[in-house]
Amino acid sequence: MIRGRGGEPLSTGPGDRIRFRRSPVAFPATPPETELRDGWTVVLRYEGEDDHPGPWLVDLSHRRRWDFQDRDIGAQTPMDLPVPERIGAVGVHGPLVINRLNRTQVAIWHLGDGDPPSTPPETGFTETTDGHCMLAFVGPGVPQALEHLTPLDLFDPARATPFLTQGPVLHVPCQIVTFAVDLVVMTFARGYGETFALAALESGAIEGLRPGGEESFRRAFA
Amino acid sequence: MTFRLTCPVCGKRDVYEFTFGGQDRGPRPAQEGLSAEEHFRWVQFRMIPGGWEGGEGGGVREGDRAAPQEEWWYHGQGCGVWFRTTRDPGTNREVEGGGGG
Amino acid sequence: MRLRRLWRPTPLKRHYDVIIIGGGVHGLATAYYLSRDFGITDVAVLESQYLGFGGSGRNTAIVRANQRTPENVRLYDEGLKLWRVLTDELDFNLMFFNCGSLLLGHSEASVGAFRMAASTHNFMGVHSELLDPRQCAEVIPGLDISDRPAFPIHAGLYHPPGGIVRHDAVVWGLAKGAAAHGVHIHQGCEVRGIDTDRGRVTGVRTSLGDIGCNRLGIMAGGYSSAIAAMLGIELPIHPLTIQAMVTHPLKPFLHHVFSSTAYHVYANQTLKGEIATGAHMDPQVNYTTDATAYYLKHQAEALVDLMPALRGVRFMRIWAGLADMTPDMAPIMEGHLGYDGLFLDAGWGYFGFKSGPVAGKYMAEYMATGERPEILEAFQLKRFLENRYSGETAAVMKYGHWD
Amino acid sequence: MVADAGAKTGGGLADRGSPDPSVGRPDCRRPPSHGRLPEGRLPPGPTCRVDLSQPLEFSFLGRPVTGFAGDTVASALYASGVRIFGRSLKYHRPRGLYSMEGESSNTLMAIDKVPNECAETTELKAGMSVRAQNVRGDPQTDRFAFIDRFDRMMPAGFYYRLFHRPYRLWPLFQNGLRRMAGTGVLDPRRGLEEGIRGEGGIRVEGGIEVEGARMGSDVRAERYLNAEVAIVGGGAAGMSAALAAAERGLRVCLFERRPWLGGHLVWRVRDFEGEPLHRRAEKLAVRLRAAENVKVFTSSPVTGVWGENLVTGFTSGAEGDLFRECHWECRAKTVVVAAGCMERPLVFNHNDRPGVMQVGAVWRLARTYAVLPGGVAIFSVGDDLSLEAAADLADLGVKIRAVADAREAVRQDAALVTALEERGIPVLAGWAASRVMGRKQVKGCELGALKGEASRRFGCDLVVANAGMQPRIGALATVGARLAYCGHTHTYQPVELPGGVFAAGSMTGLRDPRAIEASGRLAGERAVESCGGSAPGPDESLPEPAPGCDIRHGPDIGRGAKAFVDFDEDGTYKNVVESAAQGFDVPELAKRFGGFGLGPGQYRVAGQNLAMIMADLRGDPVETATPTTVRPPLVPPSLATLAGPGHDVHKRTPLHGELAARGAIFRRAGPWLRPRYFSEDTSCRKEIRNVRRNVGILDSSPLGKFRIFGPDALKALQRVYISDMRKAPRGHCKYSAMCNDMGQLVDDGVVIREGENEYYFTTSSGRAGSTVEWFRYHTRYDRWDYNLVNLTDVLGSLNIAGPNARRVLERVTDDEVSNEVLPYLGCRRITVADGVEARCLRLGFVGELSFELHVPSSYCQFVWDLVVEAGADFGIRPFGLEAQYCLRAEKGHVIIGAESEARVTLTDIGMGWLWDCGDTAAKKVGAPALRACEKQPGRMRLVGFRVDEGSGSPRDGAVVVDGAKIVGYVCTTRRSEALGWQYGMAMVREGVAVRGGRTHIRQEETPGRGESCSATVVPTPFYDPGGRRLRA
Repeated sequence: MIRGRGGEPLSTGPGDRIRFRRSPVAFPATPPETELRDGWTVVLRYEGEDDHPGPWLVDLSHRRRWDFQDRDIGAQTPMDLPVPERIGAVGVHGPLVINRLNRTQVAIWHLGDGDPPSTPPETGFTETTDGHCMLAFVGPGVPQALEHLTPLDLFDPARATPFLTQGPVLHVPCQIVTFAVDLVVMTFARGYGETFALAALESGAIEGLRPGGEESFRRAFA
Repeated sequence: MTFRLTCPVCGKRDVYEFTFGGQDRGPRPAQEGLSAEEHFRWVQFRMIPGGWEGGEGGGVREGDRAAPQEEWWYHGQGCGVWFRTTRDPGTNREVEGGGGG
Repeated sequence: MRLRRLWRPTPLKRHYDVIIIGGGVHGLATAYYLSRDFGITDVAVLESQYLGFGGSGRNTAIVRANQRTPENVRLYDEGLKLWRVLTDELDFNLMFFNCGSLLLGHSEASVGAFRMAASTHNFMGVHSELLDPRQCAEVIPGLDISDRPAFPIHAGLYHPPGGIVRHDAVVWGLAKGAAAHGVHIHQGCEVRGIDTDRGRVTGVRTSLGDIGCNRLGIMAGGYSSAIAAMLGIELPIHPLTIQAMVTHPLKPFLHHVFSSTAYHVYANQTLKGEIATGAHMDPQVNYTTDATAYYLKHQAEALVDLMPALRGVRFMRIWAGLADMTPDMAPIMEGHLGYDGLFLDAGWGYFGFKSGPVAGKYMAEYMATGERPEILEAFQLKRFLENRYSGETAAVMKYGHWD
Repeated sequence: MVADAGAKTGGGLADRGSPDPSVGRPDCRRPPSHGRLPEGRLPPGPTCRVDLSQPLEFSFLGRPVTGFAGDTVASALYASGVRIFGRSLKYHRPRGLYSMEGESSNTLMAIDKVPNECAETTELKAGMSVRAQNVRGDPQTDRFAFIDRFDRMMPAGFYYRLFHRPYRLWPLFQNGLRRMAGTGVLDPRRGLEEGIRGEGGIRVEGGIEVEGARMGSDVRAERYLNAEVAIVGGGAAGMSAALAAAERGLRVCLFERRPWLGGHLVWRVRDFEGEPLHRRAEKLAVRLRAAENVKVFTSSPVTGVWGENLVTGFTSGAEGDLFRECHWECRAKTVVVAAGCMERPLVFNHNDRPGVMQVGAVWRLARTYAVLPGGVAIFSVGDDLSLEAAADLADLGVKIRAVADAREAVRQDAALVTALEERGIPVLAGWAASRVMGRKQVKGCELGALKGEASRRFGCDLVVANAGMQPRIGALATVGARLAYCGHTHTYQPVELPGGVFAAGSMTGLRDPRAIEASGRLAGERAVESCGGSAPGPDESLPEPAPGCDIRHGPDIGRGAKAFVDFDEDGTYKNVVESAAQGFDVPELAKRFGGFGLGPGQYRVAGQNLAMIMADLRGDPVETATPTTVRPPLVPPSLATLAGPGHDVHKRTPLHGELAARGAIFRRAGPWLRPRYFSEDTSCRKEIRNVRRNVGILDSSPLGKFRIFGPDALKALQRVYISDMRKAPRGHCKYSAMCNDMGQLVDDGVVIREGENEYYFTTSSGRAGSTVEWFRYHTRYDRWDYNLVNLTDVLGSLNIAGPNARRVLERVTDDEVSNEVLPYLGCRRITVADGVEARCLRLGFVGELSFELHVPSSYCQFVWDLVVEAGADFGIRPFGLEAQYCLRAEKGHVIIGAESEARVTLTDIGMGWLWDCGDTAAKKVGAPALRACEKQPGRMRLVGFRVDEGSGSPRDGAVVVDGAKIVGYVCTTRRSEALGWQYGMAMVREGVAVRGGRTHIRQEETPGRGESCSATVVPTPFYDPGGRRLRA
């Protein structure tokens, strides 16, 4: 028996191995409860989470995501979802969220419960799950925590939630969806994941930001 | 001075989110029969009428005010779209209604 | 001590043999050498604001000759030697503080680049030395040579002949010298148009009236492209805003200039004790001299990373000037530019201060004799039309030379 | 401190910050615990902010001093009897308290070894160690005090006329000048050992005596705010504006530089409409803090208002904070500037003596800090507020011998004059201070009539002086308001404001508290309107601004005494005259020549006085005087504060942890951290040998990887790539390059056609971030229909290279990877470990049999584990960028930036064969430049060379010389184990680039220690020229 660096059991024959997957983010906290899902080790809860009112930073990098592009995107229904008419608009359809990025492009996120759909065969789709780090800011105090990370106006009262913002957080270009005053989800290039998350926790600690498990996100998203 | 640009996708954003793409000079010229000098002029040579307004310590100056110019910008820190806008090099401000081309 | 005006107010004549647009270091130096070396004293220097309003009064006063290519090293080396000479000649203390400069490198590649520079300089008799990080910290105590900074220090290019000069004094000293030889200096005289006749420059239109001339020199620093535009002349010059700032004054502790291209920062301690530091440029062409909050923060981030002791120091002033950037970061010194009698000395980018006197010396020769001095061969406009860059920067441009 | 709507409690900035004593302030009226007033203190009154029952011990010059909670460093020192706080820059004159606002360098001190800290505004903390600056020995008996007598040798600009003859002596003088320069002392080594950039986590400072606490290992915060209305100034006007805007539901941020709200009302006890003025301010503050949508920041000076209403500043925390100062930036739609006024300094003889203070300083010492400012005072002032102060101070026990008022009697508030006269204080209208007696401390004062010869002398220990009020115009000036001299208020007033900027309060010349509040409300309503809110109600009519005072200076100016226009650099009235006499007769020139407003006080102290005096000297009307430019920052922030947390957010590959564990030494490569070496041996001998002999593995994940598809994808590729992409066959890597419009190489990589209108391509890792930008830029006019997806982070990349590479690969995949199925430059999709899809590219950058596996990033570690395990028998080991750099150089492969530069085109570096010169219709980027320069003589060329054995060992950057000329330089050179000789590539002038030619190489890193060698120009590749190994 050989063990992988993360302690995953590896047998000697390739056929028997667990094809484990790694998130770009590893929080400096102890998870009492994890779940193995499609190769990802998903943290459901962190130690001491129940005694903390929030805000939490939740790693959702394992959630599946797609990029869909088409010149005539308004006429398309990728994954049977209506494409939001306005650029910057966000549609929530059950477990799926569709963000209108620009004239020709949408991003689709699987954020709800249940199994994610598989990638449709149309040319316009590219699965981008592995290209991003996805983080959620959950709980009371999210706006204050984010004030330490970005100059973007993520809580403009003039905009109806949910809405999309594309811009820099910690100087890294991000796609950010504001679902509510206590729920913001963002994606950015996977390579930044580790240092971004650490910086976010460091600056956000002033407002009580701590690592949270997927459960806290699921409660907020529901 | 810090200013903002109007991205056609994201709206007004701080100029430091963008990459400057130069004056709008129209599509690249046909390469058939293009002389070397014409090409290198097209790439590098620009006319930037100038002057400055209300210079430090001066009042408003009449005369040669800079002409607003059409230019290209790329929203690299945001949506990743190239767009045209009109900006006045004399004030370093986007001209009203310049955004979104 | 008897106090006299450094340059006397003079009447504005309706015609001069030579008119120079720009009352900065380049314009005044050219006027000074025209009158001193060539007996051409019917010269007017026109300045739209006050002497030294532009880059001459806004730079961080660093002088050096550690350029990349031989053509440039030669010119700047001669320029560097002029500070002592001029101090004597002008009887005006330009306060050349020969403290040496240290350029910091932050990668393996920078070591090669520095070795090339040092080899070039020393081959030409210009003193430069490649240092390792430990030697850098000996030259400038307080530099963080650990691997803590985002860009750890890999090497240094130490250049003892460099230093700082009191920039305003250069402007005033040259004005004093030029005026003593009969040059007229007109402040608050803004050029608004240029007259030509049958391919010759004949005069300028100014806020104080029209003035005729036989020869015209455009030496207006960041505003040169605007002046050229009056004649419909396109140039490969972009005027860009560049910012600088100073801290509260401190007792001397930084005894050399240091700079870093990775951090986009250069700094020195003035004779008054402030840390004067300059930053990178914004890419968009413009003629404003507005400072931005962005650079105040950027500069602080860079400086505290390089020299942690600066954390406890405060910025007290930020300002901006214009840099007239060319694609290859070398100047354009050209005669008979489209019109007989039209001379251009521009495109110095952020090297305009250190080059002022030497550029003026050779531009004066050019304007006086009509013959291009050999040393200026490398700085002709046509190199841009032949794709023969000077090599002053190795960096390849993206879409154009603004990036 | 911040009344966030819905702000929670629990460690946020929201509930930290300076406690605001304006709401409920019972402690401060408590008597001292032992029942007796401490020395130098007044009984605490209703506006007192100092808690005399809470002593704080600190030290001054090493001697113990006691202050009290709520004191500033300056108020505590003053109360303990300190009068000389430091010595001036040039003349070493003793200097003391002046404004209590930190407007000049007089009271900049070293606190806990941090230089130039502002004693007047820095809150006192227990354990502080305070020292005077620019002092040799004791500030009372400074050894350089004698310099003051040599001022006649030092007229304005004297240093330009001295010290340079003969020139060889100048360095001596220069060093002398340097020794006298500056004020604060900084140890440059400080902070090097402290580990300021902590490894994550917030450090809570335990005790404040911790060395380095103020250096700021705790200073880590920055904050970005968005608001509809930002308000500069938390006085009555600012608070009223905030309330008006908040009532309409707008988000408001209010910034106040003092620790409390209320502006100058908070220390005034005068009755107004039935209650003392400070109560009025307190009520407003209570209302403000109850308002929704308002964030109130106290102890938060604004450093500037920048373009399009970006307000910046910082917040000083209170004791026990997680951080000491927090930099913030507030992007606002509108800005209300209600910054209030400061006193214009009165220029008169010896106006810098310790004991000469502005009214606000004296008044606040008494009313805010319960400090007795002096026993006997003389006032020389120019506005009604100062008259009120005189009466109030008299009531507190200060004996006031006389009040000179520079204004005519008709301009004074008659009630206040009466009040003074009732207290037996003579009021001399049209008089001003002409001279102070006493050197280290005020001993007396001479008052003189501004018209006529009359004068009177008084004994006193306090001179309270100003020339009336001037608005704090900084915020307005920096945001670009046009200001002009107003002949009624004798101040600079805005005549044109940028969009969304409004001014309110006493800075507009209003003095009546009701009018000040009304102007604030009005400005708030205008801001609402400007944000698209409902129009404000009918204009409240505001009274005319109060008339101001236009005094330039006291009588008998400059006669046998120094009268300072600028304290920081000892700029006197005489120096202004001297500057003008030498031709520097406009403020901007005089400022630079004579040194006015260049020090820590900037324009604030000298600005208006210099302009007015200069106008007089020129004989111009004062209205034409243009003051010097106001430059930010308006209050100096420390570099630590500005730098903030300094997060180093960079990219890491999916294998970062793995590589680190294997001893990788990382270097920055663009946004990435990448392994450069795997041992201390920077020549990487073992890594290189292993690739050449066995097999190595390189994490090449940062490689740019893209998908392009759509009907016009090929057109786009044809535009940006220099080769003919129509010829890219399926399943095959087409190597090509991108040029810029000057024909310079900007990128190279491979393009693979994967289907109809569907391509996969790679870019160099440095270009990955700007590839989409580049494609879109160069096709921006074409309206082509193509789509780009950046897969750089989606896919990691493992490069398995070496003679054993195939054997390793075969162990982890069941797919065929033989030379027949996957030849050199081939590409196919394979499955690794029964389930991970990978693209497998047969490339040869390092010159050996090599496979690049592009696998989803999340699987990278899994695949790495498998490959390394499978390769163990073959001696697989990782190699880094340096090894790759050498391996590819042996093959003569170019790395952009290493063997290319701005002077050379693609053809110059020998890659012209990539260029498809036929397709002009594609308008390939760079093609016209290549055509123009293809046959141009005299260009630089890249050549290979072999160092002649035994002639020397040059290194990267050595220059190629021809006699006395430099004709090129060495880009890369290494001694190769595989070749057995030193090879290199050099950029040289055309004539040198002759095959078989002999060149001379010289390097001289240190003057006088040059080395020369000779080399022969040889063709590339040096290693395996036939390319057999990479086709194996």
